[in-house]
Amino acid sequence: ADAPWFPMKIYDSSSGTPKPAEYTPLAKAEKPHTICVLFPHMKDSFWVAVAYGVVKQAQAMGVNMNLYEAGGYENLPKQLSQFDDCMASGADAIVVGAISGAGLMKKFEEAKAKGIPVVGVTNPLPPDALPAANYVDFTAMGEVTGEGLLAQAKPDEALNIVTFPGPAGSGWAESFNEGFKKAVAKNPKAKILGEKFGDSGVAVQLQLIQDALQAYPSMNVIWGTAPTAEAAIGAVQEAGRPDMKIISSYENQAMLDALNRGDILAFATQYPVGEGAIAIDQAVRLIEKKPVMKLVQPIAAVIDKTTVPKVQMDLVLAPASWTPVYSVKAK
Amino acid sequence: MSDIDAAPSPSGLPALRRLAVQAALPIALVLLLLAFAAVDMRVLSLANLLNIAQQTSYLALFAMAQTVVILTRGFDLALGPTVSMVSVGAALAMASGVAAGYDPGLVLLMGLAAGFGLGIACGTFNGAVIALLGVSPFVATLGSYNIAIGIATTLSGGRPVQGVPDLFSHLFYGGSIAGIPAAILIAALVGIVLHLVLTRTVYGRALYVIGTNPRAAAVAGLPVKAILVATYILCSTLAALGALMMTARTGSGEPNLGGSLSLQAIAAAVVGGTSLAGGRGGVGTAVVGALFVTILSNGMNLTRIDGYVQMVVLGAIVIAGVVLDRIRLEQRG
Amino acid sequence: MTPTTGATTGTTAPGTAHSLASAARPHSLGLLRRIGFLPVLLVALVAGMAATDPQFYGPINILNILRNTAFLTIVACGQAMVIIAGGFDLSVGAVVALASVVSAKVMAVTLAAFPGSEGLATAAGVAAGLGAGLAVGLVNGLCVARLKVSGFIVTLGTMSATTGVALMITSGIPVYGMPQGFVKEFGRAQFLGLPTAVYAALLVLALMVFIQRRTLFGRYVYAIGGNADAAVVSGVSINRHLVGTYMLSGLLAALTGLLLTAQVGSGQASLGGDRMMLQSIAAAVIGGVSLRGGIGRVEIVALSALFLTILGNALNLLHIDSRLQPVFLGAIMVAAVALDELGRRRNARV
Amino acid sequence: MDIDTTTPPPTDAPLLALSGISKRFTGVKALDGVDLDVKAGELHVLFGENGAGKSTLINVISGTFPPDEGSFRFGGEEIRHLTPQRARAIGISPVFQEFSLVPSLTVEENLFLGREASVGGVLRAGEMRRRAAALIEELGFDLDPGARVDRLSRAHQQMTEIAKALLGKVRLLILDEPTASLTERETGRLFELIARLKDQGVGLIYVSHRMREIRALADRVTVLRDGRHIRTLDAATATDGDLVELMTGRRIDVLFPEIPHAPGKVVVDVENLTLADGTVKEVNLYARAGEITGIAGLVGCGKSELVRAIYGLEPVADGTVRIHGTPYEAPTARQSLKRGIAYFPANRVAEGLALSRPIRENASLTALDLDRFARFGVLRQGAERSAVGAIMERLKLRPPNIERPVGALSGGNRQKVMLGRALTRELSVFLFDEPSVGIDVGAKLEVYAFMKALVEAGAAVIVVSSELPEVLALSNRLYVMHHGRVAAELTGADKTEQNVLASFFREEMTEAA
Ligand SMILES: Nc1ncnc2c1ncn2[C@@H]1O[C@H](COP(=O)(O)OP(=O)(O)OP(=O)(O)O)[C@@H](O)[C@H]1O
Ligand SMILES: Nc1ncnc2c1ncn2[C@@H]1O[C@H](COP(=O)(O)OP(=O)(O)OP(=O)(O)O)[C@@H](O)[C@H]1O
Ligand SMILES: [Mg+2]
Ligand SMILES: [Mg+2]
Repeated sequence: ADAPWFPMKIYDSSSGTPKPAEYTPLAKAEKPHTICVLFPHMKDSFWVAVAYGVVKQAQAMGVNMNLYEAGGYENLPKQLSQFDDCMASGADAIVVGAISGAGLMKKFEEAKAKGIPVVGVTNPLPPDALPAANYVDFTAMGEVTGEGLLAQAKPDEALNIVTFPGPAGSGWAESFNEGFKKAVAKNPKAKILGEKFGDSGVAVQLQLIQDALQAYPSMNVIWGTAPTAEAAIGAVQEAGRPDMKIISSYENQAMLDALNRGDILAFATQYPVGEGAIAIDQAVRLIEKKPVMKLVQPIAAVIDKTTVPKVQMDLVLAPASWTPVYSVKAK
Repeated sequence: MSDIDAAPSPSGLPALRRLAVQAALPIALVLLLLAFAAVDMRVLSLANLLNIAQQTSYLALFAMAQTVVILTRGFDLALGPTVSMVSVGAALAMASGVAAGYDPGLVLLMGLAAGFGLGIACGTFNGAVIALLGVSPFVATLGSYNIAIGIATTLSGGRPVQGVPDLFSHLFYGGSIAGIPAAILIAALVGIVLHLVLTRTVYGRALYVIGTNPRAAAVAGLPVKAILVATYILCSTLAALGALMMTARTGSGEPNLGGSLSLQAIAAAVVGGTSLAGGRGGVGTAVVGALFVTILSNGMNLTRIDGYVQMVVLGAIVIAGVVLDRIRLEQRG
Repeated sequence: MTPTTGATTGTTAPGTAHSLASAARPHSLGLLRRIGFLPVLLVALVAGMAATDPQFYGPINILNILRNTAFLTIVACGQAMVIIAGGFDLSVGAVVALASVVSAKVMAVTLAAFPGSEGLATAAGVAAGLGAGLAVGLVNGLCVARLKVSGFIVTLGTMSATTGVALMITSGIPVYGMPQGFVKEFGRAQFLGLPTAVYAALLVLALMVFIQRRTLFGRYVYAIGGNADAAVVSGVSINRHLVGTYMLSGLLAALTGLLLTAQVGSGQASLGGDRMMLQSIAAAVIGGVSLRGGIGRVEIVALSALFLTILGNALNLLHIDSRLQPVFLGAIMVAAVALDELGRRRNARV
Repeated sequence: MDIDTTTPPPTDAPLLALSGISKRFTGVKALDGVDLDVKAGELHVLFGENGAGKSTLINVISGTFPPDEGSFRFGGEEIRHLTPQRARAIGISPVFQEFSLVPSLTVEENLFLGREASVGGVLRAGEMRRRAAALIEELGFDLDPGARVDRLSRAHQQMTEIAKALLGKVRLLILDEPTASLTERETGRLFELIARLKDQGVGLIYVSHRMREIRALADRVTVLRDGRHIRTLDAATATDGDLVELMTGRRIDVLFPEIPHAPGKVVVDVENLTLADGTVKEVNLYARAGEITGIAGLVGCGKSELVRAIYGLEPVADGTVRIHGTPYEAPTARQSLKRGIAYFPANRVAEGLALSRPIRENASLTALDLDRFARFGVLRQGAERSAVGAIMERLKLRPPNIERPVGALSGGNRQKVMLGRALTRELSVFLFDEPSVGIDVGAKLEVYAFMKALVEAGAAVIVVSSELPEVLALSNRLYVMHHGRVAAELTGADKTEQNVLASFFREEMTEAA
């Protein structure tokens, strides 16, 4: 209904240094290939958005797609098994949102040995792990949000920040946090008071925020995951702290609504729908041995009140009416 | 018992029926495989069967670890976090060894020492708290669950630890003998040894008696506390071995590797027929349970059943498996 | 009854004196033995925190502690009843999630169908949420009672299944669009300075204390957990009461789900989870509920919920690295129970 | 009066009439066409070996499980689909062999279990407290209604169980070995009570392995064997010999064997022993090789604790125990076995046996540290099988299959498995706590014969028993304990029932003074 997704502005990082480019997928696959897609989970609208891109693109290109989710970031062994199952089921290619890029390296080698092309999507991987991938570096993403915060801060304003990066040990939480800290370190007025890791559920984050409001009375910036921001809205209202700046390190439906209501300052996006779609195209190109961009990096952006009208929203989130499908049959 | 079992049972083919009930779980396994194969023949392909065997070997190892403590009426909630901790610890040790330019053999030894050392430490903690301080296994292992998670994430900084040498991965994962991958070989070997330990040694005998009647065991002069401590150490050591194998499989130390393994392993053990009331079960029940769970999820993946539906089916099957086991026992009397 | 011989009366008197004496011995430690070390630890923790950090006794912090204690208490009360009856309910965390998404969905749908009728939507949502909890509890109870499978396994199964259903309903995406009244008046409202959840917990607690001490159901739960065979031959119908405990646990977990939903303002399949499940069992066990069944008091369980909540809060206020927090939490939890156990052992006759 | 007994309808029909009752368990026909009738005001003894089916019959009568076949009339009415609730409602009150008590509840709560006074599901605590107190008072039991059952001794638990059966309307009282853990005094109380109940027209079914009780109480005796009804006799005309012969199928003349004592060296020497929990205070006692040393005493006098302390199961506060002259400090069960001390607990189910494990494993359990059964921690199962097999053959285990789980055995045979442990290793001291609780006359004789053999082989045997005739007959010297202390030591001609009882009273008198 909206504007077409492609050509989409991206960075081509195949050579190691990002170069601005545009991505345009193939119109149709030569044959109805079978592509296996592995996600860490489908428990939030972020991964649903990636799935949306995957499904739409698979339908558009006329390939078979089966999607498996591991049920959460704590289930690496399950993703490993699912990877094995994908290879055993005779998939032509595998698209993987890795729970741990490092943890899947052996599987990537096996797939390579078996001649099954693998594409990495959304979650970062060790360099040159795969013949094709598309993701934003999480550290870079964290940096973007930090820069977004600094850009919005008044010149003399002291920023007392507590970060809520997400679950300790997930990898992505740590990377986000690191990037964010790197960015805000550029402003001497910005201080990190504390880092509160915790499961990225609203209830857990809420408890952390409530405690942080007590533990750090001078805190005036809450930076964290989307559920953190969601939980923070209510907690901050209750604590009577309308001055609190809330920033989310990634996007979901609630963030968009909250931004529109003015409850949060900003959130970051990496265009997950676009990532999903590009991954399918990369997979088809690998199967058909067509030229493929080795590392695509969507241009991560901070969305705030001023930029929200300019953003192509159907590259950020799946439509609210869309319910995930786990398999696509080529017509 | 068979000598007094001669009286006819009400059903037509008593012997056959009895056999069917006794071997219910293995039969169900085969039927399950066939049912999945009917949807997708690839389920029965050699590659997939090997795949199933390999996946089972990890879970079976963890289920065996749980089984030994379940035999004593306990369980180990900390098994998963122990796996994470061992994975991170071993990877860090090996990475530092590689960085220091040590000989590959030495690096390997460092990894094994760190991994098993952490596992044994964890088991000693669990065992000591349970046996000597009299804390219930639930609380004790919930405590070490938290502690191990904390250690794993702190040691690793929350990130995968890279730099696991190839030799290690080859030994515990990539290698194979006669086409059989290392993981299967190791699990089979451990299974056989553990089976012999449980059935042929004084320790194994004591384990069953303690699980059946701990007071009687104490009155009969068995060193109940020492055996309990040893059992928790055995459990954590098996977990550490599994963790090393999984670390070889991932090629990196993963702070989240254990995740939800604790409950999965307990479920596998119990579905296979290990009794949470203690004193009943063994290597066989652990392996059958692990096979059951693995085949189920492999089959559902290959036949493209939605993830959420899989969770519902898995839940129902776990219950059904245990019901089947109960009927089997009842019939045996 | 008239004493038959002098000799008999002669032996009765010292016998009675003896039992009085043996009753007197534990009496000095009776209070401690009955309630355990937990209250002592709790007081020590509170005193220590109050001395080190004035933020701790700030009104808002206390409010937070009470609210979070309330959630845990409600779930733990149900969990405690199941454990006392000799079972285990691993599904509570999943039920919290299910109740959350079901109620949110029903509210959103009702509100969409009858715009403006917030009361109706709220009522329908609450009923659906609690109903979902009861339904899971019913399934648990029936499986345990009829199929004679251990509660641990049944609820392990239903935990997986319930989580699956909750995720199927939401497709993983939080459910928004519930009546503002539900959120404002139920979740974030306060009466006399205390959040609704605290009142709900107090009410539940009072009710549960009454049930445990004064009702047939409570008595039978103790009896079934204490010795199921004895209960059977004494004419207690086991199945009905087993189902009852699981339904109660499901209901209370669902209630917590509703309160959490009202507080966070959306239906989330991520509420509850393994964490809530483990915490509820920990609260019950640390609160003196025996995993072997037959023993435990909900008021002590509530104290232990308070203890656990304050402990978490204290670690945050003390600015302990959040990666290291689990280490402290685990060690303190084990130490608390070990102390209790050692104290009990010193008192008890072996 | 709280024991509410309604007078039976004035008919000649028996209160209870069973005909052709059969019950199968997996693999066992526990009851096979049993007929039984009990008249109002009659005490009907069920007599039979362990595993004859007595408890099973009682379970059928009290609605615990339904019979497979047969009909059942009570008070002239045909009864079908009996449940425990209904059985109690129509006045059938069982006192079970395995207690039907909930350990974590109080005496009072147990008394009313299943029959609580309540309004709309809410308990009426006051009323129950009153009724419980009245009942206990009336029975004359020394029971605290507020005490938790798991803190009571077995005797007090037995009293609770009996009180429970007598609460409410009783027309048929069933007592399954009620005196097995009672001592003389409580037993006396119980017998008085039984007499009163009979006067009130209550029918009684009574199971016991003690001939003396059967003599004293029975109106009629029904003998069961292998689940079959053998014969019902009039107690007045039947002799002990007849009964035992009917029961076992062979003639047994003496109930206690003649044991020749040849006291040798002092093997166990207890000096000034006081236990940490105060149940035993300043006890001096010795036991010699070649004799049986008996310990008698009232319920809760600490006699069990004394031998448990010698074996190492109870913490000692003060005093010394010498074994073969060497002081033995901080003993543990394991060390005791190594030193040649064996202990046979009173409660075989709770402390003795792992019921679901095979007989073989249970019998060899205390000898696994020996090279004979294990080398370097590896079991020698062949040696074990043949050794245990030989031992069980010697003890005449029935059925003789040593691979069956112990739980499938009758009480007497379970005791044999315990005794078998004594033969798996070299031992010189044997501590028996209530060696004949719950086992039938035939099995008792075998246990006594076993002790005799031990003494003849020069072992020191200590027997703790609440059954006075038993300790009197078996022991060479007898200690009488009272309130944790030794009240008297009796030997030779002094060793009489009179003197034992008198020593209790002497103690009372001096204490009162
Ligand atoms: N629940 C049961 N399941 C299987 N077998 C049983 C069960 N209860 C009793 N039996 C068997 O039935 C037979 C009769 O047992 P029962 O307990 O009635 O004997 P008893 O005469 O009371 O013996 P005792 O004198 O030892 O009390 C025994 O062989 C016993 O093993
Ligand atoms: N509930 C209780 N609390 C404290 N002490 C108790 C309790 N019940 C019994 N005792 C004490 O424990 C001691 C030992 O009791 P126990 O009945 O085991 O002794 P016993 O001599 O072995 O008696 P028996 O073997 O005849 O049953 C006694 O001093 C008794 O008073
Ligand atoms: Mg019996
Ligand atoms: Mg005793």
